[in-house]
Amino acid sequence: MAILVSKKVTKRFGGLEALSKIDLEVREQSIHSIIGPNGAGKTTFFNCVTGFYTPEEGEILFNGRNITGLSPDRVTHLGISRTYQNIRLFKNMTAVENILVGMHPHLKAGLIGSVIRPSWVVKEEREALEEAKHLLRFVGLQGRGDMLAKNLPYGEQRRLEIARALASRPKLLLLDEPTAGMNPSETQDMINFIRRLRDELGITILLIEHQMRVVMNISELITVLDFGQKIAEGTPLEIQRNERVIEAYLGRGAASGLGQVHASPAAR
Amino acid sequence: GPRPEPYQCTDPIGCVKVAPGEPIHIAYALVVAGPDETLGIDSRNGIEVAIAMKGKLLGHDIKLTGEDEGCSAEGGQAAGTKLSADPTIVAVIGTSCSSAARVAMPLFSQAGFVVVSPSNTAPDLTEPGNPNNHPGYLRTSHNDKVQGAAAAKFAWETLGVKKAATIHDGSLYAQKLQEVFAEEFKKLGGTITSQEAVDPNATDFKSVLTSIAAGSPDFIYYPIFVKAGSLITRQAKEVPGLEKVYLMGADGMFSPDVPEGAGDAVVGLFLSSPDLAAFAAEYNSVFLPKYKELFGTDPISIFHAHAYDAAMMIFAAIEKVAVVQPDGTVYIPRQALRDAMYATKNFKGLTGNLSCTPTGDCADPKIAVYEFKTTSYPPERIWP
Amino acid sequence: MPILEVDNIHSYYGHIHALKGISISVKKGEIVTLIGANGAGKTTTLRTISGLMKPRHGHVRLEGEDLAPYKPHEIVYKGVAMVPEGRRIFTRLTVMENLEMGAYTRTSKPEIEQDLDRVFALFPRLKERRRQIAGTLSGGEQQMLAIGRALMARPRILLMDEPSMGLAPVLVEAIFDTIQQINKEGTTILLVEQNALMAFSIAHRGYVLQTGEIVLQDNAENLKKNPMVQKAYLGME
Amino acid sequence: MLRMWRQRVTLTDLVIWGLGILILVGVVWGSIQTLRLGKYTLAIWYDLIITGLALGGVYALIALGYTLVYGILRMINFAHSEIFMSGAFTATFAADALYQAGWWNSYPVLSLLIVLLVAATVSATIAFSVERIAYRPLRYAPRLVPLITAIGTSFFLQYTFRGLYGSGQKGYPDMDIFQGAIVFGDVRILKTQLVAIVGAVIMMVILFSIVQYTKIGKAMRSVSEDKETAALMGIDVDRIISTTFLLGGISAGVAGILFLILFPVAHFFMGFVPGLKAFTSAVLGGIGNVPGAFLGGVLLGLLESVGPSLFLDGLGIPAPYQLKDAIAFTILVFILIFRPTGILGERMAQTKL
Amino acid sequence: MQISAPSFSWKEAVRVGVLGGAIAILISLVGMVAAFGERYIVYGWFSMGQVLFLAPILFMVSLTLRREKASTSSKTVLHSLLAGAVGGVMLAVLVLLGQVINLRAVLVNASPRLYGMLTFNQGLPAGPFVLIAVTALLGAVAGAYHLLPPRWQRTLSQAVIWLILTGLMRDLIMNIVVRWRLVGELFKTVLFASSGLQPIGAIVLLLLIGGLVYWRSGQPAGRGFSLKNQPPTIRWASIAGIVLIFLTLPQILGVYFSEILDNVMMYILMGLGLNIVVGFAGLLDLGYVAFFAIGAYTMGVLTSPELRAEPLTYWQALPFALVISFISGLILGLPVLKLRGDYLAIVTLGFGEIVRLLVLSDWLRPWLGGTQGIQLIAQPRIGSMVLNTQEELYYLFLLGVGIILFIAIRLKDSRLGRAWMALREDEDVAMAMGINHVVVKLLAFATGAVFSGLAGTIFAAKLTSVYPHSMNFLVSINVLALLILGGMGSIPGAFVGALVLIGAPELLREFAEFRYLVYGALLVTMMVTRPEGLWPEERRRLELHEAEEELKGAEPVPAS
Ligand SMILES: Nc1ncnc2c1ncn2[C@@H]1O[C@H](COP(=O)(O)OP(=O)(O)OP(=O)(O)O)[C@@H](O)[C@H]1O
Ligand SMILES: Nc1ncnc2c1ncn2[C@@H]1O[C@H](COP(=O)(O)OP(=O)(O)OP(=O)(O)O)[C@@H](O)[C@H]1O
Ligand SMILES: [Mg+2]
Ligand SMILES: [Mg+2]
Repeated sequence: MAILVSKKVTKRFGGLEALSKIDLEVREQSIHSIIGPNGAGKTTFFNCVTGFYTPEEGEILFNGRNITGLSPDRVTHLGISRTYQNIRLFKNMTAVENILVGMHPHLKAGLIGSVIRPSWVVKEEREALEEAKHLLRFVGLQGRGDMLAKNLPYGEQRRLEIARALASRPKLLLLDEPTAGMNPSETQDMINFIRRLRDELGITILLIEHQMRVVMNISELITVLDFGQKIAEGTPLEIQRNERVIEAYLGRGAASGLGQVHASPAAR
Repeated sequence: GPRPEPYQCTDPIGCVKVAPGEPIHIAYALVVAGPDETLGIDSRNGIEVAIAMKGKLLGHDIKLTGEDEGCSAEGGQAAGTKLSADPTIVAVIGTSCSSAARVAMPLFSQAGFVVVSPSNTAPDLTEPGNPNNHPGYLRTSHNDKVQGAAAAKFAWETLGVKKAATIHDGSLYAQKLQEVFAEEFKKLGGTITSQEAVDPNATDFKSVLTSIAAGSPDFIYYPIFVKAGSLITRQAKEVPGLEKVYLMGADGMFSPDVPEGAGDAVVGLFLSSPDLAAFAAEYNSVFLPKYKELFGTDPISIFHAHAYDAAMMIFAAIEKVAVVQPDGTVYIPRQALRDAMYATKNFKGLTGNLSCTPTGDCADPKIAVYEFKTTSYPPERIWP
Repeated sequence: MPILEVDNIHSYYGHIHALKGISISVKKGEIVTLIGANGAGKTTTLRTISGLMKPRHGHVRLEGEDLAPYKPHEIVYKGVAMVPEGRRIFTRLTVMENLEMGAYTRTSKPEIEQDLDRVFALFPRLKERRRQIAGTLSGGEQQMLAIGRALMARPRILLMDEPSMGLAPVLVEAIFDTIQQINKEGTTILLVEQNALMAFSIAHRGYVLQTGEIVLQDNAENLKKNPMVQKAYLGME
Repeated sequence: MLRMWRQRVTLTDLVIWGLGILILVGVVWGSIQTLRLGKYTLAIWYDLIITGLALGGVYALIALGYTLVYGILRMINFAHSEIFMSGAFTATFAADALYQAGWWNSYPVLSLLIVLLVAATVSATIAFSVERIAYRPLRYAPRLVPLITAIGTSFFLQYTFRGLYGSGQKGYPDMDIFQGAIVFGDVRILKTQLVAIVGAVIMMVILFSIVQYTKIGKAMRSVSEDKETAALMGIDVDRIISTTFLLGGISAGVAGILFLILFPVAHFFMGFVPGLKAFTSAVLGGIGNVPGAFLGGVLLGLLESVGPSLFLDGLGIPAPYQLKDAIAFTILVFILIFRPTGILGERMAQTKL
Repeated sequence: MQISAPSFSWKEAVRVGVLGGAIAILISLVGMVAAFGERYIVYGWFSMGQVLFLAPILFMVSLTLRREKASTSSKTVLHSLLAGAVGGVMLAVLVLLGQVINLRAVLVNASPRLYGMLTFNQGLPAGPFVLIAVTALLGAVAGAYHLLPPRWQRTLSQAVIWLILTGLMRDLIMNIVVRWRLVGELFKTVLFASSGLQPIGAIVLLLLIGGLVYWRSGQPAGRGFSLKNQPPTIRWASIAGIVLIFLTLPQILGVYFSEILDNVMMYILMGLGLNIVVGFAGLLDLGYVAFFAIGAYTMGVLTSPELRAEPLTYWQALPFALVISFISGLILGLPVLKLRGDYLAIVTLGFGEIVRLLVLSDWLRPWLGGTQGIQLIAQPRIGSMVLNTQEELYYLFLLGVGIILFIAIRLKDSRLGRAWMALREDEDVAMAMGINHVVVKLLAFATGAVFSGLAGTIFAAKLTSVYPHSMNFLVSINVLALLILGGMGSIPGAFVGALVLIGAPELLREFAEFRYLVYGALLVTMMVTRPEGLWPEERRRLELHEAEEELKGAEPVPAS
C-alpha cells in the first residue's frame, strides 16, 4: 500500500520548472530513494511534501489524505518528519533539548499546564525525557545529551538531526543526503542505521543520496530525477543498467566502480 | 562671656539649624537631563546667578544641590523622595513641569519645605481646595489662565482679528494656554479655525501649517517652547496663505534662541509675557552679563528670570524670619518661612512686581505683549 | 624546502583542544590528502593554515615564512586559497559576482577573463546560470561554484575541504579530474576528503588524522593498502 | 486550486487580511470624506506633497546610512542619528564663521563646499571611531549586543555634544542663493526643498552605484554575508567595514547639511526624531537595500505630510497632525503585512532548506 | 608562538600621555570637571572634579603598564612620569589656548572656572606648571605602583577606590545612617564634612580599608560559597535569611532607597516579561512600553474619579488591566507574525509610538486625559490599609515579582519554553517540528504583555497619576538594555541587569545632567568587556552525569 503518493506535482521558480509533473508512490515500510544530478529537484520535492513550498500543480496524498499546501507543522502532526541537506539543528540548545522539541507534537502541556505543572504534566515531561535519552542511545549519542548542538562534530550532528526527526514518531521519514560528509566506514554505519529504522521501528523511508553504495545497498525502489523530470524508476539493478541514468547521473566510471563496491565484503 | 540662651524652636513644623561654617541649603528639582533639559538647566542657571549675586546669606554660604525631575511624574516622585529625606534643605526651587509637581509636592510639603516653582503653570496647583494644592507651594510663573486670556484680548481688541488657529506641543503648559486662549477668544466673538498639536521634537511643521492655512485664519497662537516655536515662526512665512497672518507665542518663547532659530522670519512675531517694563533695564545690564559670564552662553530657555526671582524671594524671606544667634548659628523656622513667603508683597523681581496670593501665585498679573520689530533680542513692548 | 609546512600546531575552540600537535608538510606540485573520521580535526587544520584560526602553539610556514603575523586575507595574497567546507558561497550575490570575488586579489583583467573561461569550461552549468542569485542554486551547483571561486584566485596552493560532498557521481569524477588537472598546471593541493578511495587515487601522499592527532602518514599507495585504513576509512572489513 | 488555497489559508491569515482591509477601508473612507469636504484646494495638496517630498529626501539620506551599515553588519546602527547630529551641529559653527567673515553670500559655492567638508569629515570620523570602539570588539557577539552598545554610544554622543556646545540651539545662516521659490502653475517649490530632494537623489545614485558596481561594493556585500569566507577571498574585512562606516558617515554629514538648509537650527537632540524616522524608512523600503531606503524615506515623508490631512481631517478628528506618526506607523504595518521584507526588500526570506 | 607585548618605550609613553590627555580634555570640555569642582571627596583637599581630569591620565598610564612585560624599575617610573607629564601638557595647552582665544564662543564649558580648576587655582604663570607637575607626579606614582608587590597594589587601589566612593556617596550614606542616631552623629561629625569626607575621616578610612584589604589578601583564597554544596539545614536557613532580608529591606534602607528599589522591581517585572518575548522566543520588541502604558492607562481609566462616576478599586480593576494587556499582546502579535528580525523591531517600535500618540492625542482626550494625563488613580488597599508609601508599595512589587518569577521559571523549562527557543533558533525548522508558530508566538507576545501590563498598573497606583510622557521609547530601550546587559534569556540576568541599569543610575543622580553621558559610556564599556552579559543564561543539564560514565567506554566514532 502506498503511504505517500504524488500526482503530477509541478513546482516553478520564476521561469525555472524545478519539478514537472512528478508522479511518485512510496510503499509503506519500504526504503525508497530519489537520486538525480545536482539541481534535479530532489530537495524541492521534499520541500513540497513537507509544506515548505506549495506546488503550483498536482497533489500530494499521505495515507490517502491530501496534504498539498498544508503548513509544515500540520504535515508533521500527520506523521512526516525530515532532515536537511545542510544540517539545521537548534544550535544553541542542547542535544536533549533538540530532541524534546521534536516531541512537541505529542506532548500536551500548554501555557497554563506549564505554569501550574499538575501531575500529568510532570509525568509527561519525565517520560519525554526518558524517551529522549532512549533516542540518544539509539543514535549512539549517549553522554552527549547536554552538549550544545553547535559543539557536536559533524557526524554526530547528522545523527542528532535524525534523532530529532524520529522524536515526532513519524510514519514517513525523509532523509536528505544523510551521509554527506561521511567516510565510507561511517557511511556503512549509516546504512545499517537506516535499515534498523525501518526494520525495528517500522518507519517508511524516503531518501535522497548521492553515494551509490548507500542507494544501491538499501533501496527497494529508486526514482531518478533530472531537470525536474522523472527519467527512470526501478530496482537498484535496473537503475544501474539504465543507459539514460548512466548518462545523466552515474557516469561510466562510477557505474563500473559500483560493481566493485558490491563485491566488497561490506555489502550484504 | 555670658552663654547665649539656646534657641528654642517653637515652630509647628520645625526649624532648620545652620551651624557656623555650614551653608544654608537650597535645593532644586528641575528637569536637567533628557530632551526637556534646556528648560530646567536654564532655570538652574538663573538660581546660580542669584546665588552668585547674593554672595552670603546671613553670613553663611548658600549651597545648591538638586535633582533631575525628568519633566515627568515618576521623575517628580524620585526627586521628591530623595530631597525630602534631607532635613537640611530649607527651600526647593522647582519643579519645571506641573506633572512632576503634582507628585513631588505632597512629599515636599510633608517635609516642611518652601517650594517655589519658576515654570509650573497648571491652574490646579494653586487652586484653593484642589487636591493638588499643597501648603508651602508657590510659583513665580504665570497661571495659564491669566496669560491665555490676555493673549485673546490682545488679538481681538488690538489686532482686530476674527479668526484664529492654535497649536500646542503636547505639554501641559501649551495645551492649557491654548485652551484658555481659544475659550476666551470664542467668548469675545472670534472663530477658532483649528486647534492643532505638534511634536516638540519634530522639525517639519510646514504640513501642519499648510493644513492650518486651509482654514485661512488671521492669527496663529502657539504658546510653545523655543525649539519648535522658532521653526514654526520661520516655516509659517514659507507657507502660501500664511505670509500675512499674525503670529503669536507666549513666555515659553521669550528667549534669544528664537531669533537665532527663526532668522528674519521673527520680525513681526508677538510674544506675551509678564510686564518687564520696570525691570528690563536691570535684566539687561546686570543679569544677562552675569549669566553669560557664568555659563558662557545666553540664556538657553525662558524661565531663568523666574527662577532668579524665586531664589531672591526665598533669600529675602529667610532674612526676614531667621533667628541669628551671636555665634553665627542660624535657625530658620519653617512655618514662619512659609508665612513670610505667602506674605510677599511688591517684591521687585526681574519678572515684575511680585505679590503672592494665599495659595501661592506670585507672578505679576500684568501681562504685556512684545513684538520683534527687528531680529534683535529682546522684543519691544507694545501692549498695553 | 616544502612549500607548506605545518609544524606541531595546537588549536582550540574555547576549551576544546581540537588539534593536538599536527605536523604536515606539502611539497611544491604535490597533491596531499588528509583523511580522518568526523570530528578528527581536518577542517580545523585547514582553517589554521588559512589563518582563520591562530594556533596556540606551533607554526605554519609558507616557503619557510612564518604565517603567524598575517591575517587570513593577507595569506590569500600570498597564494593560499581555500574551498571551504559546506560551500559557503555568497548566496545573495550572483554566480558571476561570486566568481569575481574569487579573483579579488587579482588585478589583471585579461588573466581574470582567461580563468573565467577555464572555470566555465570546467563547469558549463555555472555558465548557464551566470546571472542567477547563487543562493537559489542546488547543492551541487553551489559546490561547483565554490571550487570555481577558489580557482579564480589562481592560488599557488589550494586547500580543499571535502570538494566532492553532495555531488552526483558523474560530477565527483569530473571534480577529481579537475583537481588533477589543476595540479598538473602547477597548483599544489592539500585535499581533505571523505571519499578516501578517490582521494588516494589522485594524491601523492596522505595523512590520517584521529582526534586531533596524526596517526599515519605515507604515500597514497601504501595507505590504500594499510589494513587499519582499509577498515576504518575505506569501509572494508 | 480553490481547495489548495483553502488549505493554505489559515484563520490567522484571514484575521491579518481583515486587519489590512480595515486599514485600507479607513484610509479610503477618510480620504473620500476629506475630499468631499473640499477644505483643501489643489494648490494646498501640491504644497503638502512638495513638503513631504523634501522631508522624505532628508529621511532618505539618513536612511542610507542605516541601510549601508545594516547591509554589512546586519545590525541597526542606532548611533547613526547622532552621527548625523554631530555633522550638522559642527557645520553650524563653520557656517557661522564663514558668515561672520562675509564669505557666506559672496562665495556661496565655496562656503557650501567648506561646510560640507567639515560636516562630512566630522561625521565620518565619528562613524569610524564608533565602529572601532563600540562595534568591532563585538563582531562575533550575539546580534543584540552591538545594538545595545549602539544605544549606549548614541547617549554618549548626544550628551558629549551637549556638554561641548551647550544645550541651546544654534542657528544656521540662510544662504541667499537658496532663497525664494520656483513656481510652475499651481505648484510652488522652495529652492531649499529642491536642493534637499535633488541632493538626496544624487547621494542615493552615488551610493547605489558604489554598492552595486564597484569592487568595494561587491566586497561589502560579500562581507555582509559571510565575513570568514570573504576573508578567504583576500578581502580585508576590517577595512571594508570601516569603509562602509566612513561612507555612512559621509552620507550622514551631507544629510546634516541638507537638513540645515531646510530646517536651519541645530541642537544636540536633533538627531533623535529624524533618526527614528530614517530607520523606519530604511525598514519600510527593505533594510539593506539602497534604493529601498530612498523610496522608504520619500514615502514616509509624504505620509507624514499628506496623511493627516487626507486620512483624518475628513473624519473630524481634532489635531490630526498630532497623529501623523501614528498614521505613518499604521501604514508601515499595512505594507509589511503584505510585503514582510519591505517594499524592495530581498524576497530571499525563503532560505534554502 | 607568542606575540611579544610592546614594551613601554618613550614613544609609547608619549602616545599614552596624549590619549589620556585627550580623554581628560574631553571630560573637562563636556563640563564635568567644573560642575564637580565643589563636590569634595576630601573636604578642602580634593574634589570630584579633580578626580575626573586626573583619573583618565592615571588610568591610561596604568593600563599600559599592566600590559607591559619586562622593564627596569627606574625606566618604568621615568616613562610613566613622562606619560603623565604629556597628559598634563595637553591640559596646560588647553588652559593657555583659552587665554589667547575665546574658546567659549564654541565650547561653552571652556570657562575661567574650568581653567581655575585645572590649574589648582594657582593663577597664570604658575598654574600650568603646577598642573604638569601634578600629572607627572601622578604618572610616576602609577609607575611606582606597578612595581609594588601585588598584595600592596591591591591594598592601595582598593583603599583609594573606596575612599572616592565613600566621599562621593556621602549624601546617600548619610541618608541611611541618620536614622540611627548615634552612628549618624558619629558619621556626620567625624567622617563626613558638609561635602565629602573630613580629612581626618579620610585618613582613618584609608587606613581601615587598606588594613582590611591587606589582611584579607593574606588569607588563603576562600572557595566560593555555593548554596548547592551546603547541607540542607544551612541551605534552608540561607534561603530563609535571604527572604527575610528582602522582606525587611525597606525598613532598613528607608524611603529613598525604597523608591529606588520600587523602580528596580518595576523594571524587573518588565524585564522578565520582555525576556520571554526577546530572550526566549527571539522576537525583538522595541515597543514594549506599549503594554506598560496599556496596563497603566487601564488602571487609570477604571479607577480615577476624574473619568468615571463610579471608580473601581485597584484590585477590581487589576484583572481588567491584565486581560486588556493580554489581548493587546495578541493584537500586536497578529500582524507581525510573518515578520522577522529587524522588521519586527520597527513595527513593534511603531506600535509603542502609536499607543503613546493615542494617549497623548486631543482626539481621545475625553476618555484618556490627553496631555493632562489621568490623576487620582486608586492605590491598592489591604483591609483598611492603603498602600501608598514607597515602603508599602515595595511589598506589592515584591509580590508581583515573586509571582512573575515563578511563572517565568516554570515556562522556561516547559514544552512551551522549548518551543519558543526553537522558534528563536530556526523558525522554519521549528515549524517543521510540528510547532504551530502562530499560537506559540502569540502566546509569547501576550504573556510578555501581561507582565508589562502588571508593572504598568503598579506604576499607575504608585504615582496615582499617569501621563503620556512617561510612556516613551526610552522605557522600551531601558528594558531591552537591562536584559542584554544581564544576559539574554537569563532570568537572574534580568535581576542583575535591572539592578545595574536602573538602580545604579539612581545612585548616580549626583551626576544629574551627566547621567546619560555616564550611562552611555558605561553601557558601551560593560557590553564590550562582557558581551555575554553579567549573568549569562545557563542551559539546564537534562541528561546529567549518569551518561558520562558510559561515554568513557565509548569509541570516539560510535557506531550504532
Ligand atoms: N527558492 C528557490 N528559488 C529559485 N530557484 C530555486 C529555489 N530552490 C531551488 N531552486 C532551483 O531549483 C532547482 C532544483 O533544486 P533542488 O535544491 O531541488 O536540487 P537537488 O536535486 O536537491 O540538488 P542537489 O542534489 O544538488 O541538492 C535548482 O536548479 C535550483 O537552482
Ligand atoms: N565551532 C566549534 N566550537 C567548538 N568545537 C568545535 C567547533 N568546530 C569544531 N569543533 C570540534 O573540533 C573537533 C575537530 O573538528 P573539525 O571540524 O576540524 O573536524 P573534521 O575532521 O573536519 O570533521 P568532519 O569530517 O565532520 O568535517 C571536533 O571535535 C569538533 O567537535
Ligand atoms: Mg538537494
Ligand atoms: Mg570538516
